[in-house]
Amino acid sequence: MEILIDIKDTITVQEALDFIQAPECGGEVIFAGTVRNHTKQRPVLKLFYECYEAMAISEMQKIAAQVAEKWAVQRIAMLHAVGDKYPGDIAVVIAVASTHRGVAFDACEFAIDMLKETVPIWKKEFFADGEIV
Amino acid sequence: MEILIDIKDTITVQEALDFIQAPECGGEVIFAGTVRNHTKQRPVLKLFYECYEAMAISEMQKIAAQVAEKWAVQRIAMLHAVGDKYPGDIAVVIAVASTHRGVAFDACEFAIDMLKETVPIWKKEFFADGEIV
Amino acid sequence: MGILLFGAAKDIAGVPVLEKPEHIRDVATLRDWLYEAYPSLRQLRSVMIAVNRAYAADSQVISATDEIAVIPPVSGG
Amino acid sequence: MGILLFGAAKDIAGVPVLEKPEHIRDVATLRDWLYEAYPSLRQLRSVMIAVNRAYAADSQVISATDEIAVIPPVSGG
Repeated sequence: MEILIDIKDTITVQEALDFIQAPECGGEVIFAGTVRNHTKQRPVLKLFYECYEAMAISEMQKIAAQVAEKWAVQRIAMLHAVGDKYPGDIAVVIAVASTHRGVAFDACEFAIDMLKETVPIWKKEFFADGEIV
Repeated sequence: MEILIDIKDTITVQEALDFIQAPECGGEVIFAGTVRNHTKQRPVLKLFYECYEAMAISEMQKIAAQVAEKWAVQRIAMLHAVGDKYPGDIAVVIAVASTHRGVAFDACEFAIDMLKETVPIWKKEFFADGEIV
Repeated sequence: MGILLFGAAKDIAGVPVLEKPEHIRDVATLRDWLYEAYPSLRQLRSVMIAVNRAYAADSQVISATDEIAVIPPVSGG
Repeated sequence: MGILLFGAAKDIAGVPVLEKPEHIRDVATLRDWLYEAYPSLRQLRSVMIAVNRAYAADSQVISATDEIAVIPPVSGG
């Protein structure tokens, strides 16, 4: 399995797609998490993401290794943005390519679920009313 | 729910993504089906897709309506390519945006599964050994 | 109106459109007539009939102005 | 080496790095000491300790050269 893992200021769906597309695969599933303009109906101005980068990369590698163990996935890209992010900005992209689409869906959902549980990245929410959580 | 449905010579993931991205959504799931360079280990030169366009559009609209009924999805794009397609080319894109990622995964997988069952589009496979199926 | 043919059904018939015989009044009769005229259609996993761009049950009545299509197993995506 | 703090743990301590007291020899002792020094940490849903960039169990021994980090509930994605 080919793996691309990156944490940086700006990420795009396109770079993940460019990495996973290969003529031997037939199904690509991509999850893109974007910054919402609200959280539980409260307007959000921006998010700030920080991370423990060395460990975050390591945890993302562990997730990719689990994906490789569980499913017949040919390629996976896991990208996370850091810094100030505004509504509509992309915060995370997981892209998986497999010969079988069901596998690609399962692996992609597993990877984003795991990322949200284990990868040491934190966001602060800056609400329109001035609160920061 | 906002719906984009299109059948044309060339489709891109980007146009689907551009349509579904909205600051009120947080999770986007995209399925891209690309032409494989083999089918059951036999090398494939190209595919040719034809469709019964008016009915195909109508069946895609029915799938979108079922998605809207079953899940809290804000936006969906369903694109299918027709004509000659070569290994690596994109044949189909389904993109779904929702506030909740689990919903987006379920709805996207449902939509591609249904498309493959009900939408009147046919492919011919041109194998490297000269056979056309 | 004629009967539109697609995919493998078009290849078997050798033409993209067939004339609809006068006596055909419902989907079941149409399918019987197709199988009689083009026995190779029986080799297909399924032959669905669409009336006015929607899948039709065998009992559906066909009128002269309906748009009829023969839908072999689809293979999009 | 010091103890790295992130997210809410950093906000509670008010600093990104703490000095590690000599007597701390394992993860359980470290967590007890942190809760004592910064009682507000108890308000967090969880406080995980990472040793050399991997989540560590309470029983894990800490040596002087280990990279230690305090991991409050993560919220990436």
